[in-house]
Amino acid sequence: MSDRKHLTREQTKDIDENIAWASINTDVLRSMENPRRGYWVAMAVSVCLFSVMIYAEVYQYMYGMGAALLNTSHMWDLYISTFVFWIGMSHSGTLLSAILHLVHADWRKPIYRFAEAMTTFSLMTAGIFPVIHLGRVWNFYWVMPYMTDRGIWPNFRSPLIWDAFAITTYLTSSVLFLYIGMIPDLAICRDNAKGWRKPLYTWLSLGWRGDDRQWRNFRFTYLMIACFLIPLAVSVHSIVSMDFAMSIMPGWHVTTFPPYFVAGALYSGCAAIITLFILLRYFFKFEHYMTFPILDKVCKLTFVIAMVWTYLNLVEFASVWYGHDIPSKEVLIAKATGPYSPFFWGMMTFGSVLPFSLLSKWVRRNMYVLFFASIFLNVGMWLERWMIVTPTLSLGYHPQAFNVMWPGWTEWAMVGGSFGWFGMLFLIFVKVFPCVSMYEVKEMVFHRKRTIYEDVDEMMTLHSGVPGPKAQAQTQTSGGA
Amino acid sequence: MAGSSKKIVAKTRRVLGLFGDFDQAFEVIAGIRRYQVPGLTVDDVTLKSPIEHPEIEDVLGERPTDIPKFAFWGGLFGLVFGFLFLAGAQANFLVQPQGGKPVITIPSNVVLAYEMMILFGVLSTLAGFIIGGRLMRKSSGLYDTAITVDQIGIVIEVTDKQYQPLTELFKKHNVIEMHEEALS
Amino acid sequence: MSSLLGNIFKGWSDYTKGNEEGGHHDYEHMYAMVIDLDMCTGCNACSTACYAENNLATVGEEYFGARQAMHWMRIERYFDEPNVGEAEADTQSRGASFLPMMCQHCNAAPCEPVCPVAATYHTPDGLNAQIYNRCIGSRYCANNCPFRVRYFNFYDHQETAWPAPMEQQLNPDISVRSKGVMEKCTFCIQRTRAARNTAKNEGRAIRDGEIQTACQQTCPTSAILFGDLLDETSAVHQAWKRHQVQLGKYAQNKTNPELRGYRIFEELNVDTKVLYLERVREV
Amino acid sequence: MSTERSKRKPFPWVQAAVAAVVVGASIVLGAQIFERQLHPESAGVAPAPRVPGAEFPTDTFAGKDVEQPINYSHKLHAGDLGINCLYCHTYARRSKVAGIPPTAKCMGCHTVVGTDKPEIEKLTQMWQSNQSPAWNKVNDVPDFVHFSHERHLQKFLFDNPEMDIKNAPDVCAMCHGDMNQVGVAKKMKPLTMGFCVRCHESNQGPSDCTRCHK
Repeated sequence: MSDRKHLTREQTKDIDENIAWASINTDVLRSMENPRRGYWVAMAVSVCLFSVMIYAEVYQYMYGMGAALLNTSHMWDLYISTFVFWIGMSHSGTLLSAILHLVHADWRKPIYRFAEAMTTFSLMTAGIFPVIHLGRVWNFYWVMPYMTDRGIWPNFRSPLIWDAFAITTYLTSSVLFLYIGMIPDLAICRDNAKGWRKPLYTWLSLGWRGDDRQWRNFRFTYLMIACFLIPLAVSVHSIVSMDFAMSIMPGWHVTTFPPYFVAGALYSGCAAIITLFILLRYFFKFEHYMTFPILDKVCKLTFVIAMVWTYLNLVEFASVWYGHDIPSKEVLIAKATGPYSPFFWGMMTFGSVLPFSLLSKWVRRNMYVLFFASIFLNVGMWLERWMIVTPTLSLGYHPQAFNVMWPGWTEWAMVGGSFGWFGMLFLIFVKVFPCVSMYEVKEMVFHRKRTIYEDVDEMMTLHSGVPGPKAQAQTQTSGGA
Repeated sequence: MAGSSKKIVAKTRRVLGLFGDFDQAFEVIAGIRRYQVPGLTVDDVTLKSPIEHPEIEDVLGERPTDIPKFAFWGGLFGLVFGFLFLAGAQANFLVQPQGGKPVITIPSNVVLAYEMMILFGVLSTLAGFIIGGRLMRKSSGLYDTAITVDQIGIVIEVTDKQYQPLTELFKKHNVIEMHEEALS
Repeated sequence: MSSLLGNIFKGWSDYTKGNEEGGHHDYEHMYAMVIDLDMCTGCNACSTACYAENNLATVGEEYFGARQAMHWMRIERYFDEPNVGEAEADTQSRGASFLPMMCQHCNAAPCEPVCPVAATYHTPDGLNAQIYNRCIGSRYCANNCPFRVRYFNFYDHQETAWPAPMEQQLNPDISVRSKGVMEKCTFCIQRTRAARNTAKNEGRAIRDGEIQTACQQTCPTSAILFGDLLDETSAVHQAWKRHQVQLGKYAQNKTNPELRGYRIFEELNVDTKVLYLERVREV
Repeated sequence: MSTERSKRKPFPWVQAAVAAVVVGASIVLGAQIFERQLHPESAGVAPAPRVPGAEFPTDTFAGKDVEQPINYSHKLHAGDLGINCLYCHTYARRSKVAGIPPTAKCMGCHTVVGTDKPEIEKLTQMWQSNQSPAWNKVNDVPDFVHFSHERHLQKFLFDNPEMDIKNAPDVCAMCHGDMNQVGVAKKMKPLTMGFCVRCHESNQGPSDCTRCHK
C-alpha cells in the first residue's frame, strides 16, 4: 500500500481507497511530532520577520504615523491594502470547507483542514492591520460598542465599524468551525498522546467518544455553521469593499466593488491553498492524501475564480469608462499610465494572464512550476489591493491631493512581518493540531471503496459468478487494519 | 417509557463489543432488531464509530437532534437583539447629526444586525452541540482507543439474563474484543 | 428602558420630521463664510493668523516638503496659462489667482458618517466639528474629504514647534493636538464660544460681526466675511442672498448670470457653507 | 424499555433557567452600577447641600489627600468661620478658572489673626520673602476639557432666582463636594466625563461636544 508508484503525476484517483485506516492515523500523527531542521529554520525566519514588525511598530508608536511616509493625500497605504489582502486570503478556507461541504465535493476532505486554519490565521493577521494603522493605537478599543458612563458609542454609520463587527464575527465563527471540525481528530490525538499533549487534547476534545448521538449532532452542527459561514464570508469581504465603495473618492466609489472583492478574496485564497498544499505535501510526506488529482481540481477552481475576478475587474473599468465621470476616469487612466503603471500591469499580468497557465496539464501536475505560479498569483492579488488604495489616493477631486508617494520602511516591515506572524501561527498549528482531517479522509476512503466495490461486485456476480473484491477484501481488512 | 405490563429487571452490566467492519456491526444491530436477544431493542444500542456514518440513521432509526432549533433561535435572537441594541445605542447617543444622515440609520443597522445574527447563530449552535451531543460530561469507562482508529463499537446495557445471548450474537459476527463493566 | 424606547421613537420622529424639512437637525445657528476672490491678494496673512490663533504646529521644511504640514487655511495658486513662458514670466503675467482653502463645513459632510468613533459630527451651530480627544486616527475622514482640508498629526510637534518658552504663546482656549489626531479648520470655534458667553452674560443674542474668525480679522483687504446664515440681517446672509446661492442645493438657479458667487464642488452634493466670489478679469 | 436513557439525568432546565436569570440580572445590575458609578461613600462626607431648581449630582469620589505647602483647612475657614467660597476664589464668577487667592488676601487677616500658629508663620515667612505658596492641584480635568466656572455659577447661582450669593457653597458643592467638611482640600467628586454628562442631561445642559472640547 505504501508503494509510491501510483502517487506520480499520472495518478488519476483522488485517493487510494485501499489505504489502511490505521496508517492514516499514524501518518498524520507522525507529522505532528519531532519537528525537523527545516521546521526550525522556517520558524526562525518567521520569528525574525515578526520581530522586525514589532520593531517597526514600536518605532512608529514612538514617532508617529509619519514614519510610514504617509502624507496629507495618502492617509492610507500598505496597511489597508495588506489588510484587504489578508482578509481575502481567509476566504479560501470557507470556500473549501463550507461551500464544497454543502455541494458534497468529497475531494475537499484531505485538504480543507489546513485551508480552514489558514482562514483563521489570516484573519488574525488581517486584524492586526486596522489596529496598527491607527494614529492612536492605544485607543483602538473605542470602536467596540461597549457601554460607558460617558454615553458615547461608536459611530455605527462608519464602514470601519462594520468591518470591526464583521471581522469579529468571522474570526469567532471560523475559529469555532475549525475547532468543531477538529473535535473527532482531537479525540484521536488524545488517544495517542503522551506528556503535555495528553491534558491538552483531553480538554480540547470535550469528551468525544464517537457515540452515534455525538456524530449526529456533530453532523448537524457542522452543516449549520457551514450554512452560517457562507453568507458571512460573502458579507465580510463585501463590507471590506465598502470601506472604499461607500466613500466619495473617485476610483473607490464603484458599485461593483463588493462582488469584485469577494471574487478576489476567493482567488487569492485558492492560490495560497496551492502554495500551502505543495509545502505540506513536500515537507510532511502527505503524498497519499494531498494527491495530484486533488491539486488538479484546486487549480481548475483557481482558474475559474481567476476568470470571474478578471471579468469583474474589466466590468469595473468598463463601468468607470462608460460612466464618464471625469475624475473617476482620470484615476483609471492614471492607474494604467501613471507612475504606478508598472504595478498595475504587473497585477494584470499576474492576476489575469498567469492563470491561463493553469490550463496546461503539465503545469497543474508540476509542483515546482505550480509553486512559483501560485506565489505570483498572490503577488498579483496583493498588487491589486495596493492598486486600489494608493493610485486612487494619488488623485482625487482636488488638485491638492495630486501626489505620488512610496511606502516607508515601516510599512514594508509590517507587510513582511505579517507573513512572519502568519507563518509562526501556521507552524505552531501544524505541530499541535492535525493538518489533515483524519476522520474525514477515512470517510472519503470508506465511501469511495463502498461505491466502487458495490458496483464491481454487482457486475462480477452478474457476469461471471466469481465473488467480487468486496468479499475478498473482507478477510483482508479484518486482519490488516 | 417502559410499558407497565413489563416487569423491569435491573440492568447489571454494560458491554462493549468491538468490530472490524461496519457490516458486521450492523448485522449485530440487525440481530438485535430481530429480537435475537430477548428484551433488547435497537433503542438500547449506542454505536461508537471512528467516522460519521450516513447509514447510521437507517440502522439505528431516527433519533432527534435539536441543533437546527438552536441555530434558528440563536440567529433570530441575534438579529432582533442586534437591531434593538444598535437602535437603542443610537437613540441614546448624544452626538447624532452626521453628514445629513438620520439618527437611526437603516442600512448600517441592517448590515450590523446581519453580522450579529450570524455571530449569535454560531454561538447558539455550538451551545446546542455541547448540550445535545452530551459533550463535556463524564461518560462511562467503556471505551477503547481502537474506536478512533478503525473499529466500531457497540455499547449495550444488559441484564444478567441477556448477557449470554448478546455475547453469542457478538461472537457470531466476529467480535474482535469485548469489554464490560458492572453497573452500580 | 422606557427612556431608551422613548428615545428610539423620538429618534424616528426626528428623522421623519427632518426628512420633510430637507434636513435632520434643529440648527440654532448656521455659521457660514463668504470669500471674495477679487479682493484676495494671496498674501497668506490669513494662514499665518490661523497658525497663531489655533495653536497650529509649524512642522519645518522637511515635513512640509513631505506634505505632512498642517495648515488649516492654505492659499492655493492657480494659473490661467501655466504653459506660457513658465520660466521667465512672473506669476502675475501668467494670470495667477489665489484661492484660500479651508474646511468648507459641509452640511452633508462626507467625513462625518465614516468616522468610526464619531469624533467628527455636526454641531447645532451648523459647524463640522472635530473632537480631538475622541479621535483615534483612522484617517478615513481625510480620505473621504474631496477638498483635502483635513490634516493629520503625523508626529508630535510640541517640542519642535514651541520650544520653551514659546509654549507661553499658545492659545489657552484650544487644545494642543498630539500625534495621531486629525485636525482641521473649526471656523475659530473658541471665538464663537467666547462671544456666546459674553452675549449670555449680557442676556442678549449674538450680534452680527461680533464673532470674527482669525483669518477674517487679519485679512488686509477684508476679503473674508463670517456670520450666521440663519440671521437674516447678517452680512453673510445678505451676500448669499445677493449672489443667489442657497444651501441644500447642488445646482443653483441664478436669474442673473453676472453674479459671481459659487461654491466649490457643488456637484458632489456635500452642501458646503463657504461662498466664493469669482475673481473679475479684464478680457 | 430504554433503561439506559432513563437513567441518564435529564438536562437540568430549572437550574439552567435559574442560572440564566442570575447571570442576566447580575449583568444588568452590574451595568447599572457601572453606569451610575455608585462609589462607596468612603470619604465619610454626606452630600448635604442642595441647589433648588437643579438636580444635584449625588456621585462621590474618595480622593486621596494632597500634600500642600500649608495645611489650609477649608473646614475652618469656609465651614466654621463661614467665609464665602467666592471671597477667595474670586475669579470663579468671571472666568473659566476659579483661581487661587493671592497671598495678600491671606495676609489681609493673618497679619493680625493666628500669627502664632506654625502654619501661619510659614505663610508669613513666604509673604515677607515675596513668595507664594506653591499649591498642588486638587481638582484637575484633562487639558482638552474646557470647563468654565463662570458659566456654571451664572446658571446655578446668579441666574437662579431662588439662590443668593450666600448659597455659593451649595453650588460649588455640586462638583467639589461639601468643602465645609474637609480640612485640606481633596477631590470628592469623580469629575469624569460621565459625571459631567449625566449632570448636563438632568439639568438640560448642552450636549454638544464642542462646548467642552475644542
